[in-house]
Amino acid sequence: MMRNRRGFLKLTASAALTTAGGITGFPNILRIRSAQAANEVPVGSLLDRTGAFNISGQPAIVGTQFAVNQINAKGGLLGKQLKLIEYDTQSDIAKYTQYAKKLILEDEVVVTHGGIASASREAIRPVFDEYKALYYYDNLYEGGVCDKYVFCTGQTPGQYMGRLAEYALQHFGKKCYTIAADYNFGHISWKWWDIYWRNGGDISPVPGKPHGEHVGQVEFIPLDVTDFNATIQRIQQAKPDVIMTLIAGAAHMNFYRQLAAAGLHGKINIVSANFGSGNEHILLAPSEVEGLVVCAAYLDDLDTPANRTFKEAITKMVGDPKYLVGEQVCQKYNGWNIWAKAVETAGSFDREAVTKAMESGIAIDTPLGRIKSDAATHHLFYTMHLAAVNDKHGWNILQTYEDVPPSDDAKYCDLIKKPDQHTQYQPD
Amino acid sequence: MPEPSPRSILSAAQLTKDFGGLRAVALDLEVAEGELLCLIGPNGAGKSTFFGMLTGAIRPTAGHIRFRGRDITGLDPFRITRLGISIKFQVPRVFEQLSVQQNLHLAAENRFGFAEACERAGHMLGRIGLSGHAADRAAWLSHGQKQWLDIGMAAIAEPALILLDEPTAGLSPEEAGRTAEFIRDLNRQATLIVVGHDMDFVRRIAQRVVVMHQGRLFAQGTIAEIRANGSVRDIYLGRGGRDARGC
Amino acid sequence: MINRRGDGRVRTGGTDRLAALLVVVPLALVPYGFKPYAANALALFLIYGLLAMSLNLIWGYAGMISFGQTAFFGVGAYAYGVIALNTIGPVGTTGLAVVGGAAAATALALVTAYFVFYGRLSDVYAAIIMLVLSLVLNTLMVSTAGEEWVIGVARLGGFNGLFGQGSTGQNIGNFQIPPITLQLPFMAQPFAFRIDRTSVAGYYLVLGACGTTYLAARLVLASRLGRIAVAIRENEARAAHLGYDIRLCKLTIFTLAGAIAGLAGVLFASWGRFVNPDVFGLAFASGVVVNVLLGGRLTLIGGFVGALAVNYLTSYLGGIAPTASYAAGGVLGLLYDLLGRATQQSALLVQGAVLIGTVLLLEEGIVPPVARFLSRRPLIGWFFLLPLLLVYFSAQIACRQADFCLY
Amino acid sequence: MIAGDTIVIVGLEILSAATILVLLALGLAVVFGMMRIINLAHGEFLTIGAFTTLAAVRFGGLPLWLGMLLAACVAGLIGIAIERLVIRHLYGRPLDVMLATWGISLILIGTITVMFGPVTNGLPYALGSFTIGRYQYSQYRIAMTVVALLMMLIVYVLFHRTRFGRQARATIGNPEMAAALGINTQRMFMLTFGLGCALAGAAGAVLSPLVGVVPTMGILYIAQAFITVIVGGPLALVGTAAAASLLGTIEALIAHFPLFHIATAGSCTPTPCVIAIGGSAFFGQIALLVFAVVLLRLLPQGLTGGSRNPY
Repeated sequence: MMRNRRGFLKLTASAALTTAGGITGFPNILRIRSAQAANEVPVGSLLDRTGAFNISGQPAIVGTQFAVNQINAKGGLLGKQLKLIEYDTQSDIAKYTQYAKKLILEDEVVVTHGGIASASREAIRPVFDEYKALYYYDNLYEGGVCDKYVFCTGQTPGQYMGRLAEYALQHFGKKCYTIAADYNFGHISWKWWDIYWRNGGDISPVPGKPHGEHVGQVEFIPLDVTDFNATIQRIQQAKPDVIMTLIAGAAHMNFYRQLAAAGLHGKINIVSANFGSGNEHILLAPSEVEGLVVCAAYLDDLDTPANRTFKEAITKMVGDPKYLVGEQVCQKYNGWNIWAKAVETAGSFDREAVTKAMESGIAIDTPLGRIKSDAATHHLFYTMHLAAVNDKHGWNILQTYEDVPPSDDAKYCDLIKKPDQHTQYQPD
Repeated sequence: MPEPSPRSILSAAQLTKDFGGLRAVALDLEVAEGELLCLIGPNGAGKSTFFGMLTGAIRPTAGHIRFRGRDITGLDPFRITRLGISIKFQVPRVFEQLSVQQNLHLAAENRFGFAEACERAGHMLGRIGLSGHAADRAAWLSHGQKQWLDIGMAAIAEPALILLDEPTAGLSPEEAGRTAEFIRDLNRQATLIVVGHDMDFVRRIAQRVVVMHQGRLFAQGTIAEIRANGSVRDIYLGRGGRDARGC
Repeated sequence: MINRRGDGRVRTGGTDRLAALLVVVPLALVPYGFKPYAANALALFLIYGLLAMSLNLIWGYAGMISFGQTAFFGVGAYAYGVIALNTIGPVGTTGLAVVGGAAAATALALVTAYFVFYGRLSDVYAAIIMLVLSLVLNTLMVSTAGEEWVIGVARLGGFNGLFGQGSTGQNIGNFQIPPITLQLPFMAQPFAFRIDRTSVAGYYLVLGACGTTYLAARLVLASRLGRIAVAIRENEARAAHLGYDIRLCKLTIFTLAGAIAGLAGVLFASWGRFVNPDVFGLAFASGVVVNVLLGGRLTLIGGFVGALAVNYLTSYLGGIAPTASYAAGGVLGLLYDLLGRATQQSALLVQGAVLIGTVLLLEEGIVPPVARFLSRRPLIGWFFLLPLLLVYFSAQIACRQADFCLY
Repeated sequence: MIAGDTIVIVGLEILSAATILVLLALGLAVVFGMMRIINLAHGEFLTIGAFTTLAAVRFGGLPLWLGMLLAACVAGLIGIAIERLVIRHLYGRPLDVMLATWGISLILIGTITVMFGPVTNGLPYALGSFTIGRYQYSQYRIAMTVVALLMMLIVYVLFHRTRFGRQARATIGNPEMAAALGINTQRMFMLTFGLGCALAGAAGAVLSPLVGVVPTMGILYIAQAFITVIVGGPLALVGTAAAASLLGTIEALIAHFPLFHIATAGSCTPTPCVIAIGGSAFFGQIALLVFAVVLLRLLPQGLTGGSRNPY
């Protein structure tokens, strides 16, 4: 049928194309072709703008857009402007996989940054491995990812637990009660915390060093639990010197609030792995969390010139002087910048070249201090800040440590000796 | 074809149904093979509840139902139907989205299988006078036609006992007349229990009439005897004490 | 619930062929006309469509609604993953896993169906019970992050999803779920069905699976079982009084549907090479119902159409970058700001609007009206829509394959 | 050996768990239990209540209790608006209602996010705490129980001691008849739905000082609410109360005491791997769901299924 009509059809073709382009459920050719303009290079970002994870997703998007805008404003990379292609993964794991494939197979991006929850990272890691594409995961997480095609620029347990354990043992006591989120972040972090706590802040026992012990049983809290009543009673039963919280999201709000409501604030000391990354110190009253100690990479109270200018620029872009520049923003910013540095060092966008550059141990100065890439683990050396919540929704910085190594990952992962790895490790 | 004979086909012994303290039915009844029994009584006399129990739709509180000597009390509806009791409900229940032919076919297929069900459906279409509507959707039929279709569906599987709950409800006199003929015709093959309201319809078909009142067997006999019975008239005029619903 | 107008069998012979062409031609040509991603996304949407069809089957034809088809989908996916991870090494193929996945889902469906139908639960309760089942599985799987949750080399992995672990318990993400890998008679060695730059076999596998299942379902519905199912939908009590064993029939159909959902789950796990508890989640569960209602609950194809529409919409919305998300001060600035934030939420807002719109304005869903149109005006279908599609795709293919583009 | 104060505390935990279930379910019981409408947006009305309280206290500077009252009103009004705009077109189409309300919930989540942003908010906790033996316990949780009881009392009075109540029950029992009796049935449905939403709003308000207030918080509660209502059965009040206390007891007990342990494969430190059944929030929830399903197998119509009049 088509053959006899071809002549006639050719005429109507263009009209048909546009209509059909509209009605059929596939990207229109026009869009695809315009994607690669001469002096542009596409880069991808997968973050949750909507849905349950948008709490972290939206600041992450701010950080991403700020970083890319800044790079482009400085004239781009290797003379090319970055064309940021963002997808809203809508807190839906299947969408992560789908968009990851789209970025690689259709938009043909040179790098992808993104992923919030560990689950989203694990969902797309297989895709990047399958298509041998470059992927940056810029979040604090439970550590252990060891993948030739993946760089994790967030800090890992080895970096935020060791010093925290030392401090807690010194100032609070040795009996610790731990609550952890009942998913991988919680479970794996707990294993690391167990190691660092029992070894008094080191990854392996050090003779003569004070070491902590656990009271009660570690408690894993399902993600959707909002009522911590039973937990609080169990804690009182166990009478710990210090509570370690490895929880996530709204659980922070609920737990400290209900703990305080039970009149326990100030009676039991609290240390936390990730408190503050959701600006909980602003949302919770000092009467609820004052004195809580963390060891964080970025704190918006960091009083360095770099951070001051950074915060100014961000608040200016967002158009809200009271905007809270939190860890998410800075992490994404750093992640993009260290990639940019790698691209410049390599003089190419090619994955292998960039990987080599990253593995040459490049370093950049960031609002939170110096960060330096670690060849063996594809993680970063961090500048960490030990800090306590003060009485005006801010932080008292107690101590700053530079070039803290990802010692936990280093224990299992060496991508130089054994490059062909695409996995995640956890302590035994 | 079962010949009319004194042999009992259905017997209900102290069959009782209570709804939250209210006794809806308490009945003993024998039905002989091949007879055409009419069940009458004022609203709420318990006729429909009785039917419900016969077909397994309602579980009796106490008592037993025997069908051809077999105890069928509390069996699932489909099992009772498979034993040879079929019912047409007071309000016609047909498959409105299916064609008339499909309705009948469904009713026959379970017993006779696909092919035979087709021809029997065709035959039944003629008997209920809907040959012209074979392909129409049941929803489009008039009320009377639905009544006939429903009766046809009850009869097509050649059950031994057919229960008809007010087959003439909402029919015009001449429609009622045709229905009466059809029912007498059915009675040649099967035993029938018919719940009726209007007396002259009952007169046209009934051999034996049973009057129910407040769930009990109030009186029985030939239509003539019943008409002669004064107290029956009383209960119809509501002089027979409280109605079983108690409101 | 029964729609009083359409009877679910609106399409007639000639139109059937036309409709089939209109559906099959584009589906078959997509991989040649577009970049591999199109085939990838379409495969996913088809898988969702298959899941939706399992609901169409029990809902549209037997009148029983289940909000928990995702339970069978998820179990299928997990079962495939676990078996495949354990067998791909020694055996080299995942045939066993495919069967096992579907079987697991079927078994669960059978048990659930017995429990629901022989327990005489009323419709609404039954529907919600299914949802609860799905949610229980969700809670359960989320909390399997610990290292004690291991089956062979398959690490259930809680929220992070199913992975194969290494020889030691430390190496927890050692390898991921393999794609469906089969050794068919005419093949030299086992062949992995993937969808990427080099091969689109995976897409045709999904397409084939969907087509076959669809035809199989059509056959079932044309059989005695199908006719009884419709009778049940129309008037359950009457059907029972015609001597049909309602519960047995419901049980059978429901189990079949469970098997289909399980198959969809298998394909899903093989498509993303990943599965995590989200497949049991509330959002995903209600998504299935939405697909069916949007497409049309009384037609088998409805679920596919709905799934394609909804997922294309949400994927598209996810692609638009927020306009004016950061604005200057002032009232106008505030408005801009609101607008910007609204665009950020568009994925939610638009989806919600579509749902309400469908329910209020499009009671039957998309398919029945379209089908009626086609059967009333077949010429338009034959001489406009079909040629249009053919032209569009031939142009696309010319452009992709021979780089001969009209513009 | 369990000490006395532990027993008291567990008792309080049970009370608190039951209270929360009542709060979550009461509004739904009115809507689902009486109008047979599956309102998937129920959770979002909790959210609305929580955010209204938040706004009232944070920005309006109102006292907490006033904020909560306001929350109930706002939620109720929004509920009425939605009933007028959407739901009233869908009576007699329960599944379409479900779909529509799901769409509504998406839109509400979106709108709330647009207005308040995605961040977690919260109110500083009210009231202090008291001591029982080795334990301290929050007074606010006791107050919550009181409020819950109060809400149930209000519902009872509304439906059994007022003209509105009689008319509403008549309408829900038999719309045609009610209409024939000159009752404005449309209005009755509208008000009943509004009441349900108001109750949900109040519940959200009461929970807001205790939990993080997020636009997506409603999703966390919807399942529990439905379970409670279904287990409760047709009697909105008695059913909810009974189901809540039953399920609350189960959840709290299982959450507090480990039942037994199962050893599994896999390499653990310290070996061997064991899964403790019970003694954690997770098993509290699982127990709740499983128990509900089993109970429905035995009583398909729920706890109060036997009773004949559904109010």
